[in-house]
Amino acid sequence: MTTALLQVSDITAGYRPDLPILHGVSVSVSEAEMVTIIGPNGAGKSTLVKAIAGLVPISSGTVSVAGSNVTNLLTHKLATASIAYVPQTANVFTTLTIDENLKLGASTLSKAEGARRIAMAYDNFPVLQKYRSHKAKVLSGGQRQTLAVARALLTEPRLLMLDEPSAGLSPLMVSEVFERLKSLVSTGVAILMVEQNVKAALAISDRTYVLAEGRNRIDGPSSELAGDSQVATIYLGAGGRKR
Amino acid sequence: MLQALADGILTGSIIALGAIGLTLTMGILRFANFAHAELITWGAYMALGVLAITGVFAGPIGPFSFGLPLILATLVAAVLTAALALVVDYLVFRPLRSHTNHMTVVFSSFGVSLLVRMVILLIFGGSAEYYSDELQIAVRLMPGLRVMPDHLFTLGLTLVIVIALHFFLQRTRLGLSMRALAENPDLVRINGIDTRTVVRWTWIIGAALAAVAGVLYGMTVQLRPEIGFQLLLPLFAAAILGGVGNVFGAVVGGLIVGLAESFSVLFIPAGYKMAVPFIILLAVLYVRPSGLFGGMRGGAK
Amino acid sequence: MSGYIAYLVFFLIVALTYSIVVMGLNLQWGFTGLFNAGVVGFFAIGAYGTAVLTGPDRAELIGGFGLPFPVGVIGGMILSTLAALVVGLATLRLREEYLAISTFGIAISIQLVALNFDTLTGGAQGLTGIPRPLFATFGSPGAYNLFYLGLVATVAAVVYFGLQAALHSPWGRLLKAIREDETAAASLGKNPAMVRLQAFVLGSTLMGLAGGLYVGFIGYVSPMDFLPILTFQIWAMLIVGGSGNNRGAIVGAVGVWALWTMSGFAISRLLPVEYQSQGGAIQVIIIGLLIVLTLLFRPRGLIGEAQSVSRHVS
Amino acid sequence: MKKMLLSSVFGLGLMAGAMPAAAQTASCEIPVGAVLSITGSIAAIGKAIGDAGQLAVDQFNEAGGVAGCTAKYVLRDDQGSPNVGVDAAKTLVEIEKAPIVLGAIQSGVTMPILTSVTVPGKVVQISCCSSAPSFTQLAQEGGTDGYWFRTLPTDRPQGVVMANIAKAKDYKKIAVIYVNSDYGVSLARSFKASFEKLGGTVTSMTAYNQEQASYRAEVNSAMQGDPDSLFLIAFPADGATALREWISFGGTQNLLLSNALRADEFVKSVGAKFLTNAVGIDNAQTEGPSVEAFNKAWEAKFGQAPNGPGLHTMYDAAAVALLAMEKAGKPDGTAIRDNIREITQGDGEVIYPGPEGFKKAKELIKAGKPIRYEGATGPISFDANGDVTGPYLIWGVADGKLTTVETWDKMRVADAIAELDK
Repeated sequence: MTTALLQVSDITAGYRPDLPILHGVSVSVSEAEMVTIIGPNGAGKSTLVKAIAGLVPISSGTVSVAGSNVTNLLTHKLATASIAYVPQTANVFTTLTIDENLKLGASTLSKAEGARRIAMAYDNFPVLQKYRSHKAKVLSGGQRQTLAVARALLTEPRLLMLDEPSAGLSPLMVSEVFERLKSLVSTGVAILMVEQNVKAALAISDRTYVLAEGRNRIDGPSSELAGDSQVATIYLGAGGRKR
Repeated sequence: MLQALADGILTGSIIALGAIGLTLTMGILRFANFAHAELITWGAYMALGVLAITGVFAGPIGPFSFGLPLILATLVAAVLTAALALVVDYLVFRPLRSHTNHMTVVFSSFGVSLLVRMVILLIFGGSAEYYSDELQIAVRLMPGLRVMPDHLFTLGLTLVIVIALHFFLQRTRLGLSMRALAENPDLVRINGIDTRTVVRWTWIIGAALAAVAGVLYGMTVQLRPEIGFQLLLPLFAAAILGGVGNVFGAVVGGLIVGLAESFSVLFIPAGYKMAVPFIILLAVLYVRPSGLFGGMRGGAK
Repeated sequence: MSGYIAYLVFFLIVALTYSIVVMGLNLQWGFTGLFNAGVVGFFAIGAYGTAVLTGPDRAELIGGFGLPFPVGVIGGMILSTLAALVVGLATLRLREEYLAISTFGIAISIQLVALNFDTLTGGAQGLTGIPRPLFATFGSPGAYNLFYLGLVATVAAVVYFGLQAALHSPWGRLLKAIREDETAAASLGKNPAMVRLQAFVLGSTLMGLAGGLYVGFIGYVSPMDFLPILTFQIWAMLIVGGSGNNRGAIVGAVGVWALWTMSGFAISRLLPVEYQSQGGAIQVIIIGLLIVLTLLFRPRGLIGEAQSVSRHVS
Repeated sequence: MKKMLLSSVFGLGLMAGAMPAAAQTASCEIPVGAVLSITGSIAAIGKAIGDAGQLAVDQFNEAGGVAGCTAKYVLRDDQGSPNVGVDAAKTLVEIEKAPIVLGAIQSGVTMPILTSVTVPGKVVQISCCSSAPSFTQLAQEGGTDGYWFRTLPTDRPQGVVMANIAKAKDYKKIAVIYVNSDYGVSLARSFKASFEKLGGTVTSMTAYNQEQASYRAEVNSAMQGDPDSLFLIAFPADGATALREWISFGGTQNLLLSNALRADEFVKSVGAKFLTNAVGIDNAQTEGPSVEAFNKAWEAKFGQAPNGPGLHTMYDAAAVALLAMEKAGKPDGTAIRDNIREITQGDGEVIYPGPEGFKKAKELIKAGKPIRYEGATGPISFDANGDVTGPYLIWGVADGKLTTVETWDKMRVADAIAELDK
């Protein structure tokens, strides 16, 4: 195995230094691999991707991308680290138009290059083209998700991080979104995705990490975990212990 | 009646200019800056200082009471006001922004406002000053309506600034980033934009507009260290009425507040005029807290 | 009685009156995180309310009911409460900034009413000859001032212990919880907006109480007593003393007022006459710097937040 | 409670530490306290008023001091704020041990000092400048115990004189713009009553609040009703703003100006060319040897004529206080109070301002002979309420300078009032 594209080693992180949410979590993602993170509520799944994105301070441990250390990177330098990130909620600017949302996503690029890639995005996602001069607040949940992903891809990242892309979507939409993500991986983009829907996550991804209470519990190829009774135990057990 | 309308529009356009800066900082930086009024005063006095130091009086242009020196002084004042805003942000607001209670920043702006006003008092003294000792006589346009050329200039300049700012916010990357920042700072960072730069530019633009408003205001009234402070309530009323963060709204809000003040004098004693913005403010908060046109962010928590 | 003692008594009457205002503000800011930018307005309402209710009847005035002093003070408190309700209800469900702006506005408006509604407030002339409670009972002004100091100190003590008790009650713990984590408090089924409103209104009522005591002592009230600078002074007292702590509020009131009067004294002594006109500005700058520097470098003030409160919470 | 006790001790320590000088050196210095607005809205006139008090004290010391000691002028700034003023007065009375407090300027500051410091402390208070009628009312109700005096007349006679002047100028419809303070309100009311009695019309009474940046709304509402003249009752800074806006918007230049506007600063700010048709009033007498004596001394010291409100009256306030103290022989408020009328009324030898005059007064007092002080404002006589009626001067502006147009002596003022009251 070559060096991982993303290597998260033993990080401790939390909004306040005295109240860590993650306690020594490690995750790795290889090139063109789709990795999902699952776990019960309060496991620290979202905190993990936020910490990688520099939105939650890391107090110990390291994050590196393609061998270079990006621990506690300033969030606006995500793009230079070849990472794109789609948050779970509020992932588009509802007061801006679709076009403006995309322009903002291209602001690290030159004007001409930005315009070229935005045009490509419109080709790939015709629904955005249709609403390009509308405020993003008119979009449905799925369309917003599409916009957010399209925006994230403008910088042509090597790693795309998504926080629960299926949240709040109809089953039909979920499968559509997942299809699209799968085809992305086939173009060489690695994906690290937080997912609530265990079944779907295990079905789509190459590997899966199960977190609980801010710690690694199990990980391995998704196909193996799908049949693992331990996964269910973690969900139930953690829920039971949490009171 | 006609005169009250004209006066209201004039006062309103000055309130509007000040309120644009306030609404931008309030919307984008997310705090009610009580010291914004002092940026206005500071700008007005800096222009006065530049006039006093250079001392060149090149004579007024056309029908106006001012000449090239004041225009140049205004540009210098805008730079100095932006500098003050950046220094204050660096020394006071930025360190406090991480504070758990975000109202601490609002409160500190209250203290800053006091400090700036008193420093102006120390430097320039408390007595009234004028850019020009010459009195400009109003031109009678029609029976019951007199306007001063300076006032028409003020109105025109306000319009130009509003249009320019509108294009800036709509058409440039920086303007786009500012609007985005008002909605969701984290998402702006995720998009690869350094919000610190955007914050700095917001201060620069807000402060420069404050300085221009200060000079225009100082041209129509007398300069004293309290001029900005007395505008504070009208500014807040205008910004909230128009919707926080909404530039166009701030202009309409400013005009409404100015007209309301002006017309109120026809019905209530002039002494209560200063309470008019407060009444408007209360009414907006009770009826439509997000303002007439909605803001970059609503008033609700 | 020596001059220093006489002055000290006078000084403490004023300082302790302010300490009641500061404790009211502490309830709003220190314990609830509400920024009241119009402290002076609520103080003024209490003062005018008391003056109108207790003052002598005069032909040109609406007021002058000649009521007993305690009735007047309570009346003033009720008026402050109502004013606080008006701005509080308007901003109840909005971001806290809106409360700050509204309180700033109400202070200005109240000053305008004081200045312009002359049949009620005496306008710029103010209301004169307001009876000082039990003044005739005491032979000398010195003795009277001692009595009044006792009265103010007693009221301040009652306010202090009353507030301490309230803060250690379930309601006080709820306040603290809301300040620390509003969403969590809300999820416990408490209405944070309503609790905040209660704290705001109660704090404003205390300011009204202090206004009544002030009028009882000075025997005169005019719009000039309630300039915006007083709001800054009160804030400086709270911040320097240590917000979130009522002992800090009292120490801050006495300390900052001492600093203020002594700096005035020093300026009149030390500055040559030609620079005296700058003296007032220097005094205010000292207060402003005190506020900003304390916030930046010693956010807990002289006496930090009382640990006892947070112990109950956690 | 313990904390409070502690802090009082702390406060006491600070006080004692900060102010030892006053207690020790006062062995033979008699403090003459003054509380004036050196800063704040009327700072423009406050500083010069302070100088006038200083001048009187210096001259008295030149003449050999007061009651066997040196008089020490202690000026405190009230910042135009009552609580600061009261505190300043309290330190003057309790710590400096001043038997006399001069001031304040604004009635809003003077009144609380009177009711909460000087009257309870049995200290004489003489104001140069507070003209509100409420002091007369308080004195009539017995609230001043006689410790209250003022050296400038109340506003009523001023209103009467101005009404007569307006009539003489043949103004028919006058707009009144007045500062919303005790001074402005009472003068405006007195003028309106007098002018209407004389057959004129007051088209509007517009109050303005101090220290605003603009008075356009007030000016506009005053212009309603087409007045042929304007009576402006204001302090110099705000007055200049209001008048500039009045003139800018085409208001009449038939102007009547109140006493507080007699200041070079006002003329300069408005522009002398707009004031050629303006007449103002001031409560001073510009003729007679006693006035000359003051004017000369002022010019010698400050290099310019004593133009400005309150200078003459402040000087007289200080001089009257010092002479009464000399007569009383001790720095005691009650004794000073009882001697004030002794040195201003009766048939004693006339005393003029200046070191020679004060020297003469001291000798006469020593010899047990009566004196009568005629001051910078001419003869002074306090009535039972501590008020004076005084002579007036009418001023105008010519060649950019303040000039005196005519004078009204006390007889003429009294006649005019009597005529009106008929």
